[in-house]
Amino acid sequence: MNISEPIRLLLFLAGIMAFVGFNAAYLVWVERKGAARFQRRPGPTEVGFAGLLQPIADALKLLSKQVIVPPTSDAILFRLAPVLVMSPALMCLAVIPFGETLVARNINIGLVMVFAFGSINVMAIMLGGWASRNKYAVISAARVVSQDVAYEIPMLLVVITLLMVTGTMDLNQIVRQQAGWFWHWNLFKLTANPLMPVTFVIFYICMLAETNRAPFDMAEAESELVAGAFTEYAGMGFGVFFMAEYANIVVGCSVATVLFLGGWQSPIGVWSGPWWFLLKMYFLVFSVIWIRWTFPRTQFYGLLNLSWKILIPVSLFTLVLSSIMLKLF
Amino acid sequence: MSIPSFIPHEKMSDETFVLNLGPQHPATHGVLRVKLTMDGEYIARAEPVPGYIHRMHEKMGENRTYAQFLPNTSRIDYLSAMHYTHAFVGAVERAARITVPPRAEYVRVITSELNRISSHLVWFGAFLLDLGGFTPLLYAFDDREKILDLLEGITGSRLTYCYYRFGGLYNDVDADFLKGTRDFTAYMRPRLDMYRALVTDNIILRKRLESIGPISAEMCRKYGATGPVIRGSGVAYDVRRIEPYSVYPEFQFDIPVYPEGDCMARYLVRMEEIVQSLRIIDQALDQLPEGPVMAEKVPRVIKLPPGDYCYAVEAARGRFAVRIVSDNKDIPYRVKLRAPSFSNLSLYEEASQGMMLPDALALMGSLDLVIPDIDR
Amino acid sequence: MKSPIGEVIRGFMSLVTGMGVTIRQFFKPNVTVQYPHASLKMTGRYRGHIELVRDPATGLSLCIACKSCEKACPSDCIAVEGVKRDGEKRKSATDFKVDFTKCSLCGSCVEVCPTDALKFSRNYNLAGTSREAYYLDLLKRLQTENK
Amino acid sequence: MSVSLEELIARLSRLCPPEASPASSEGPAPAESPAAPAVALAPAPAVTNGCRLVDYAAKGYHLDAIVPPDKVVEAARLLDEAGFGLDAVTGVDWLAQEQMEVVYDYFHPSASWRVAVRCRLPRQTPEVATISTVFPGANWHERETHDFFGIQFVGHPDLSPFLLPEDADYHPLRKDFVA
Repeated sequence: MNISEPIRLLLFLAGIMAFVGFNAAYLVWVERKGAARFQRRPGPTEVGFAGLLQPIADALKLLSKQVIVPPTSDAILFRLAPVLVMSPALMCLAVIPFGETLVARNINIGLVMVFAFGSINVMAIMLGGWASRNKYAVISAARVVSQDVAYEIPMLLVVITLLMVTGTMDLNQIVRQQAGWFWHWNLFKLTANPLMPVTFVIFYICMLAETNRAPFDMAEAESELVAGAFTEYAGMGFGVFFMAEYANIVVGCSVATVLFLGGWQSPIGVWSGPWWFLLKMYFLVFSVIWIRWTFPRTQFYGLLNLSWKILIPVSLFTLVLSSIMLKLF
Repeated sequence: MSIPSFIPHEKMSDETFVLNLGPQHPATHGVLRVKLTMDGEYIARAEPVPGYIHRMHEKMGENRTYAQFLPNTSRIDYLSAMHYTHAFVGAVERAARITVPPRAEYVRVITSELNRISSHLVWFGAFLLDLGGFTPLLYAFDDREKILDLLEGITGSRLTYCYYRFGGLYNDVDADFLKGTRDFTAYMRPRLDMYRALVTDNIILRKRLESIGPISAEMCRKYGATGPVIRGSGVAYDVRRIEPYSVYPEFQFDIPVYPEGDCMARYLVRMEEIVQSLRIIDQALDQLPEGPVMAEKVPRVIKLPPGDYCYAVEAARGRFAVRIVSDNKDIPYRVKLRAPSFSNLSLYEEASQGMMLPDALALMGSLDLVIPDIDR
Repeated sequence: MKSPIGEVIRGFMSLVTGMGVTIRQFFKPNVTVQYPHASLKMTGRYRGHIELVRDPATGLSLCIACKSCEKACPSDCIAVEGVKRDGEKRKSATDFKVDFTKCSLCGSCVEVCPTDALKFSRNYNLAGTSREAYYLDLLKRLQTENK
Repeated sequence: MSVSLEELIARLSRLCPPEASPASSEGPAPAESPAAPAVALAPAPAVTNGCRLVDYAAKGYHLDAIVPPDKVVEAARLLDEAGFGLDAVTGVDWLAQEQMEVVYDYFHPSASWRVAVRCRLPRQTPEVATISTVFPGANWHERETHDFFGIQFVGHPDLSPFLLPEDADYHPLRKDFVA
């Protein structure tokens, strides 16, 4: 293509922003429709065909509401938190390869970048909870931090296991390695590490925990902490947090797709392209929704115990196993 | 070293803060306020503050005739209205020495047990909601809707039935109801298997409920906690067995008892009670006699002989007792309503000490509180 | 049986079972009815607010203004007035008002009525902007029904 | 039941020695007199201390013990030892007799026995010792009874309004209460 690099980059960034915005809005619709189907209801039907305009109506409603900043809160941090929560999702998507050439900025340490920025949204939720100066919000903020610390470790251990298999941090390179039929995906590379499906499950669980999704939605936990860190937020402040949750799910599922499910590679060896990436990613997103509407919430200490007592030992084991396999073969 | 689910009171720090749970909070199912003194996420003291929807039913009872007070009884615990009406009607019948025709008694049992199932289903859904599971609520409401349709068909009302009368029933059941109830019991059993697969066996739920919120049999006795709470603590106390009323002695049913005393035990007791209620309904439908549903000699204006009269029933939440003191007028001198939720909640302060907030809410959910029942 | 690995695997399988239950429900038809577009059939004994029964012969009310309902009402929301017109054996109602804001739909009035002059209406979707909208004048409602 | 019923009656009877006329007409079967003409202003039967068996089918409880106010805690302790649980505490205002009655209902978790213990207090100074030291569950019931009747439970940890608004200084179930 003959477009100069800066313009290409700008176009891609605009595209990513649109992609994130669209996803955040319409995943709410998907979630509501999905939840409704699991519960055998029709879900939103009134605004537009099959309720398709519902997210827009909701956004307009939220925008038209007053943004209330509680007088006792830390006004600057309180306003900063919603901004901060959205940005990491955008940053991460900049390095995700949607297709072979469809990537905003392919850098050779893309994986590091994703995980570096991936944790910022947790900080934003903590800030929001802390700045609200509400007891429920502060409890939620404390929960978010300990949850994040606990789940970052097994997640990174799993990623290191994977890195041993791939040998590169370039995301596009990782996808290219998984070309061919679906048994070439990292998920099924049993010759490199027979526990590869287990690492995927651990990664998936950690992703759920990092994005504060049920059954690990300790931060929001509406039946315990009302709305947790978001209790004091009104109008679009709350709306941004809400959208960020979905944006982060998209990021998490994208990373999982790239790392384990072969990214834009076709499972049958031909017709590879971005559509495969989207298909796989949205399947993962659907499974996230599916899980949310099936399980009750875990206990807070149960969640930490799961991480420290099961996930970290298992991921350490896979790491050791992986290195032994690497040495032997 | 794992994070403890419980900190004994001696080990609490002095740096506590007060957290007002309610009167408007998603987990209190109504307007109950719990004043929590917290050490971090651990509860140092939980002090329930009821009374936000106190309506003084007992004073209303002193101001109106027995028949006029009857609609009130359905509105104390709106989820098990049948049982409450049964207790009041039973007390008046006991005092006025009215014999209820057998068909009416059988229908009372059928409707009471249907009401018990619907109440347990609401509890099941709401309890899962407390634990963060949404979907079971909708499934439970789907089933409950079938019961409400059945009961609406004969009583004309969906929640505050007011179906029993002194000496019998408001009106007879029809063939549609009998067939619908048969279909319902056949439909409900596979649904319970589904609940088992979806909820009961779920590892997350088990981890959340097992050995959480233990209540000993001794504590139940000292606080007067009854119903599924005391049965979840290993005591087979059921008013239907221990002070048999109506035609309950005619039926074969088990009293589910779990000795653990934790939230899971109370959960399992209620799920098992649904099965037993279905059993009772099936038997009652098989044995349902023909005949009138209203006693013949019921005076138009009821005047009870002087004295006091008690009548207790096993409501969905435990023992509900009515004590009427009469002074030979057509209005009661005093009506005392002994509400099970009141006693069940009174042990909360002791039972919840040292627990973490989510567990304390699981404990509160497992007590199955109906706030109007506490406040009356 | 109680090995930790076995427990983890069993726990994981219980989660998969749960997801199997919900996905089966996912493909089943809806159980809800979209209310304004469709509504359920009312049951025969539904207890709405009360309504006067029309005498098919005369088109008038059967009420004899005996005030039994007024006395039976626990909420004190019925007010009946009646006169004995010339040439008639019984009184007839001149005024029958129900304060529906106080009514608890218990149905005592319908039960005590000696002439079966009262019935329950099927009117369930009530909404109004003022309290006065629910001070129902049943005689007037009967007349408008006649027209 | 750890104590036999005869034993329980004997022990309860020791707490409430019948005062003047042990063989009063109310003694053997108080429920058997529904035809008693209610001409007197005081409709309740004349109160005599004592512990008697009553007909369950007619009254809904088995044992009726009327004890002097100072023996209430002792009765509670006795029933606690016998394995009873606290059902409810409530009051009745006998305006015509210038008395307040406190009723303690007990149930037994494994035997079919219901016991009502009651005592009469002077209406001007209704004071009785709390039994929340024996049954912690009595705490709430006594608070409620204090709310509704203004009965003072001496030794109770907290008698602030419970179901009534927190600034309530009235007692709505008293017969002379006007809203």
